[in-house]
Amino acid sequence: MSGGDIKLVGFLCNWCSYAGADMAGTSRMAQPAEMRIVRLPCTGRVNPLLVLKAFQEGADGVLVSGCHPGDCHYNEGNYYAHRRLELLSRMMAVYGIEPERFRYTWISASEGARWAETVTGFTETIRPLGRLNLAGGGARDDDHHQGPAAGSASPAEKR
Amino acid sequence: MRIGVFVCQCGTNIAATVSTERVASAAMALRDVVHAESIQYTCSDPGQRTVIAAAHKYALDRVVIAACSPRMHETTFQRTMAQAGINPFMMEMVNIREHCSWIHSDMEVATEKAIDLVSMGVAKVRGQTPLFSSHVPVVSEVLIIGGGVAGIQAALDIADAGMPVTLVERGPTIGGNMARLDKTFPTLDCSSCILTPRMVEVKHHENIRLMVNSEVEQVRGYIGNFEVDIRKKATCVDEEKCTGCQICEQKCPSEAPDEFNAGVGETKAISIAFPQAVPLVASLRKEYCRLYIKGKCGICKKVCPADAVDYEQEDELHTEKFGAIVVATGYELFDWRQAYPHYGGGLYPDVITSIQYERMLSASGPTGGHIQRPSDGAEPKEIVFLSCVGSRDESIGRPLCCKVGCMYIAKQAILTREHIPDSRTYVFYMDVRAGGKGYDEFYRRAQKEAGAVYLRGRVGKIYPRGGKLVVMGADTLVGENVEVEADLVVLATGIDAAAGAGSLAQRLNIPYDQYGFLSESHPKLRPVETTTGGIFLAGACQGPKDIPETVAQASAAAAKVIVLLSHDELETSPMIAEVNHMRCIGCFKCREVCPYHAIEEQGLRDGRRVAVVIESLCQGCGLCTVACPPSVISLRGYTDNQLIEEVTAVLR
Amino acid sequence: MNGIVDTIKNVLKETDLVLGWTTDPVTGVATPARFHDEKEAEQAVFDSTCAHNLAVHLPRLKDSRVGIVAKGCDARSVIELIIEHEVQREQLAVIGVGCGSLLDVKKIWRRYGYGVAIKDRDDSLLIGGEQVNRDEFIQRKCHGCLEADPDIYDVIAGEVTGEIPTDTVRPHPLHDMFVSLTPAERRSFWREQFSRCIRCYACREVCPMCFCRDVCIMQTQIPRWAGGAVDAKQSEMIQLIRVNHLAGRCTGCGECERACPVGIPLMLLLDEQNHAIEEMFAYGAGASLKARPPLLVFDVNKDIWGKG
Amino acid sequence: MVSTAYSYYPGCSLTSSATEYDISFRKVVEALGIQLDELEDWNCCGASPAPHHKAETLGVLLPGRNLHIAGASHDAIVAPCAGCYNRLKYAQYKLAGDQDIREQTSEVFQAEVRYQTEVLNIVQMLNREITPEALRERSQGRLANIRIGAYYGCLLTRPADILGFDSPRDPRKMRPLMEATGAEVPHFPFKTECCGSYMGLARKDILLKASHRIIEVAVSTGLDALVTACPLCHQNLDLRQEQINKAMGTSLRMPVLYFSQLIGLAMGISPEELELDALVVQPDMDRWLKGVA
Repeated sequence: MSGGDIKLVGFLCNWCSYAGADMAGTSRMAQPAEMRIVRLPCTGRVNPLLVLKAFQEGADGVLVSGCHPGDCHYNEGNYYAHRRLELLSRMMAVYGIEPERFRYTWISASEGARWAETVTGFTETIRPLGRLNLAGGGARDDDHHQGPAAGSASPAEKR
Repeated sequence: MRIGVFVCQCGTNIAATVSTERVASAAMALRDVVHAESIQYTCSDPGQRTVIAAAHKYALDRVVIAACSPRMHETTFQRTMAQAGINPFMMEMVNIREHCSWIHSDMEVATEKAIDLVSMGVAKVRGQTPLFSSHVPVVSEVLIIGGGVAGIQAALDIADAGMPVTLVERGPTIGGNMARLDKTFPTLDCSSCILTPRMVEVKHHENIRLMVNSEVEQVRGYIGNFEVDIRKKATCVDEEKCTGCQICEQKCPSEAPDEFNAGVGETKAISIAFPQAVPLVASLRKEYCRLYIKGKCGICKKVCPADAVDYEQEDELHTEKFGAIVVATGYELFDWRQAYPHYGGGLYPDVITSIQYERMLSASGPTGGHIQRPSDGAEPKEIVFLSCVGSRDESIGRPLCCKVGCMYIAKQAILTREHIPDSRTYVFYMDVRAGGKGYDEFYRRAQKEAGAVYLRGRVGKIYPRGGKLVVMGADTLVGENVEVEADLVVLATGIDAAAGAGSLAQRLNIPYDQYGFLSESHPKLRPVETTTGGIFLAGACQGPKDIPETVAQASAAAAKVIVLLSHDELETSPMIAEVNHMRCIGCFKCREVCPYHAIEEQGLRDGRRVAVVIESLCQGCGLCTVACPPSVISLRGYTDNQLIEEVTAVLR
Repeated sequence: MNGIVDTIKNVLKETDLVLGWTTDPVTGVATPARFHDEKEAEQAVFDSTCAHNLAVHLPRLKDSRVGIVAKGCDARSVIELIIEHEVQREQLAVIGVGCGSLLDVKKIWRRYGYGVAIKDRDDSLLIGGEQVNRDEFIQRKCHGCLEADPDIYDVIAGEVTGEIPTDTVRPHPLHDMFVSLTPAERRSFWREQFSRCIRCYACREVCPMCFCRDVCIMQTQIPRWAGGAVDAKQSEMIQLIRVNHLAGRCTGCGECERACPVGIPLMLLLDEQNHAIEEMFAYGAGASLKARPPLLVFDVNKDIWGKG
Repeated sequence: MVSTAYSYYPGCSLTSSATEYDISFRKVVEALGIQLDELEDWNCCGASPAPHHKAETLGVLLPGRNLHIAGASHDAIVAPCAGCYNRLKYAQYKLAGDQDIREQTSEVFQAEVRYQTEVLNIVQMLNREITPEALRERSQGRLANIRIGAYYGCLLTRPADILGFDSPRDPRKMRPLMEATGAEVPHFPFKTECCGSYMGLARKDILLKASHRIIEVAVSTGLDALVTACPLCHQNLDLRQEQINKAMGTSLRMPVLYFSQLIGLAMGISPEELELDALVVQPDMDRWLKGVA
């Protein structure tokens, strides 16, 4: 992975934010290189599980971006997405993921500069947090072997 | 599985910051990739030929093209695939230009990122299956809602192209607002003289079926295949038998407000809206009829020589199929009374609206073309026009411009001088917006020839004093308050969407704005389309417009309809949702979130009720896939597994 | 007892079967039962060992006219199932029972031996003849009780309990500890918890809102959200799926945590989510028949577009 | 019987140039059996100059202090002067919505500022204490001989989003009680027209012109009196009516009553008790009350 140790995933809707990211490219707006963009038809297609899966598989930050309210290509997609994503962002801390690692935003096709700023800001937020290591990194098998013994000691006792 | 990866150099656009050779060789290491190469300009003819040749040579069944944005060249390469004998959807584009080479300067960093992006593309295309567009048959009949000049124009254009048209009008006659106008700007030609022949043409056109007194109740279906319930309201008059002789109207003892004449004068409970009405058929309004109020009358039935009056008549419900719908519901004038208490709020009889004035100007109007003060019937000498009443007024929450007010004030000022040569007219205006052909000249004519005094400023108050109306305003050019003593004040009221436009939009599933104006799909490039396929807009239902614009848009909508219906079948996008019926639990959460009502319930042979996607309605947003608890709806081209693989590929 | 037998007999006149409880002859505590006729109904009981949420059976009895004995918490599930069209209100007869909190039989058994005699009468709990502090042995889920009496019923058996005093509502026993953890500590906390998961799916099986049953995505390849390996990562994904799928639907009945054989504090996750939903949408699943599930609707005017 | 206790903020006008407003208001309130507690140690509301002072907060601090004092003992404060009412509402609005100002104010007061006391003008308060039906019952058509018009001026309704009292263009809240007096209340188009306000100090010509028109339209509307709830309007329309006539060369006569005086008359309180003789333009009380026992 290039551009530092962290890995960022962006889920972008095809009509607004992906086009906004294109616009940033066409305008040659320099951006950090950690972001990997996945194109989707709509933020309404973003399953919260997909975000969580990305964290589990090693993402250190996930950004979802779609059309501004009222601008959705599918009229209503981002309204539903907003509710789903807002709930997800409130649950991040419960899952043990720093809430800053997840962000959703609305960027239109004409807001290339805004996309570049968003990526830059987001990357700079995550860099100091470092790797997430949600699933225990490469220690998948270790987890398995630790078994009940590790779990039986309650965290409260450990503290 | 045999995947080919083509890494475009895009001249130096990509190659200057991304080592395309290294990307290609890294791609070779990815699972199922059997060929990878770097091409100078992949989108060029030679570039595409290289791809096609490699596809044949390596027997490729899937292709990844790492180049520019898919928004740029996805269709180009889908066509290349077709030429190479590969299903066009078995190709994935990876954006290493806009999202990589153009935004990074470090070759190492950009190359590594490009490799990541290619591995994501390969992972995604591995889960891709061939997709095929399907075809749905198209019903060739067209529904037009609204019989104003927009509906008339669209109906005639489409009917002339040979397609059957049903024109549904809510009122008793077609003609709409234009039929109420006396003259039209800037040519001052008679409105009726140009409109009524078109109305008659509609009536007699073999491809047009006219349904007046009718409203669209429900719309089901989708582009090419709408199913519409139309209610034809009972009018107590048999349309076939009525000859339009108007004897019933003459004998009817029940007075009723005259809506066509905007309340200037009265008409009867059974009446014909105006002499040139099409169809020329009487209709009875029960709410004003003595028979229905007092239970005793029946005169109209007795006097009708054609035996056309039928008190037992009932509403008829028609269900028809249409391939396309044109909405032409037009506008109505803003009801100023609540918003402008300082203009008397309707208390002063001699403060009237411009359409009421227009009816007075009309020779066939209720005053026979004589301008009269409503309070005493006297001929007014000092007449004040107020522009922008309910337009461009932030203080009452209506910032929109009515677009026609400036011009029709100029017209009415000119006509006033013709009707009453010794009259004096004053116009309070905000700006004069005269941006059409001959428009500016026309408004100057009002000043020069008709002697209209233009005062730039809003009117703050109107109040009665000694039989006259004092109009208090400001002349902002001079910077002084102005008071005009008027005999008659004419308000150029703003334009609203027709009553009920919003609820109709909901039935049609098309968006509309806070004023009830229906929203076009794109303000520049798709001005007559809506976001729902097969439904088009014409005229002022989309926003304030003058007659030429309305007619132009109506013809444009007609052209779009003709293009659509010139095919027997419609090709639908295959990138849509699909339900795995075997595993659907029938919870129908998908149906609740679908913006297009594209999901319907279907019974299976084993008795289970499952969700089914109506392919021609689905637009492929994927909302349903997330709402589906067992994830048995997949969005073709963006399946859960494809996205999981794409994400996992880069994080490994 | 409490007129439950007579009530069920009455309801059976208009239904095909009634879901209720009977006493297990071996252990002497309540176990779920289906009553089809008057004779079977003679065996019906309702006492403080009737912990199970019987609503879990309803989605699979769509074709029958069903009677169900429901406590306050169970009734919330019934309401939510009606909202989601999994149960037809007309097909259903709800026998409401007032509940004054339930006993954690497993805990008693662990302490005093399997099958020990339990006598729970008006504020005195006798275990094997010995009087003990009842508070110590009530179900974890009763601490967060939202509803002692059902909000939906056709007939009430016995007496209602009345409003729950708010001071008795306690958060999850681990809540205070959990909220004091940093995100990184929470990560290890969950990793440890889920490393004990044996993938028995009991949490899913007892959940009335998990009605996908054999098509549940926890176990499918298409899509492949979770892998088959029994390890902390995959088990965590399974719970993430559950939590996500229960967003705005979990009525907080606590059955998943009660059923978990290895004692994973699943309600920590769901309580937090329910709280967030309550905050965002002023919505509590199963609180009202008229409500619309908050993630299946939106409100252009009220939804706040703060972020972005 | 004491129904509600209001904190009463008279302000400067009601203790000097408009004592008849104060007296008539107290009389009406007394007749309604309402307890009125004059605000202890009240200070200037800030009037017109304070909000324009360089120190922006002055316009909040002055009325804010009155609110703060009232808040300690009362749920609602009534300010019959439209200007005072306006300033109190403004302070409340700023204190509720602007954290900076709230903190600054609290710092000055050396206590967490209390600003949530309900602020009422006289029309609001009387509408709350007596229904039109009840007033009609009490008045028995006492004022049936006259035609009156409400004159709202500006401070009572503007800015509407801060005051939230009545429409700034077409206020109607005085009408139900006015009609209950038995009087005829025709449409008066100048009910919100500017009276000239405090221009009397700098540009009296503007004021005289503005007030003249109000009187003129009142006369041409056929009114017997105007009714107002603002001491400044009253001063311009009543006190200056002779000056107006002189300057404009007219001989108009239009009595201008305070809202409280009108309600008092309807309730059967004597004109003397309501200090009607303090008006410059005297109403013809004999005609007004003709036939009234």
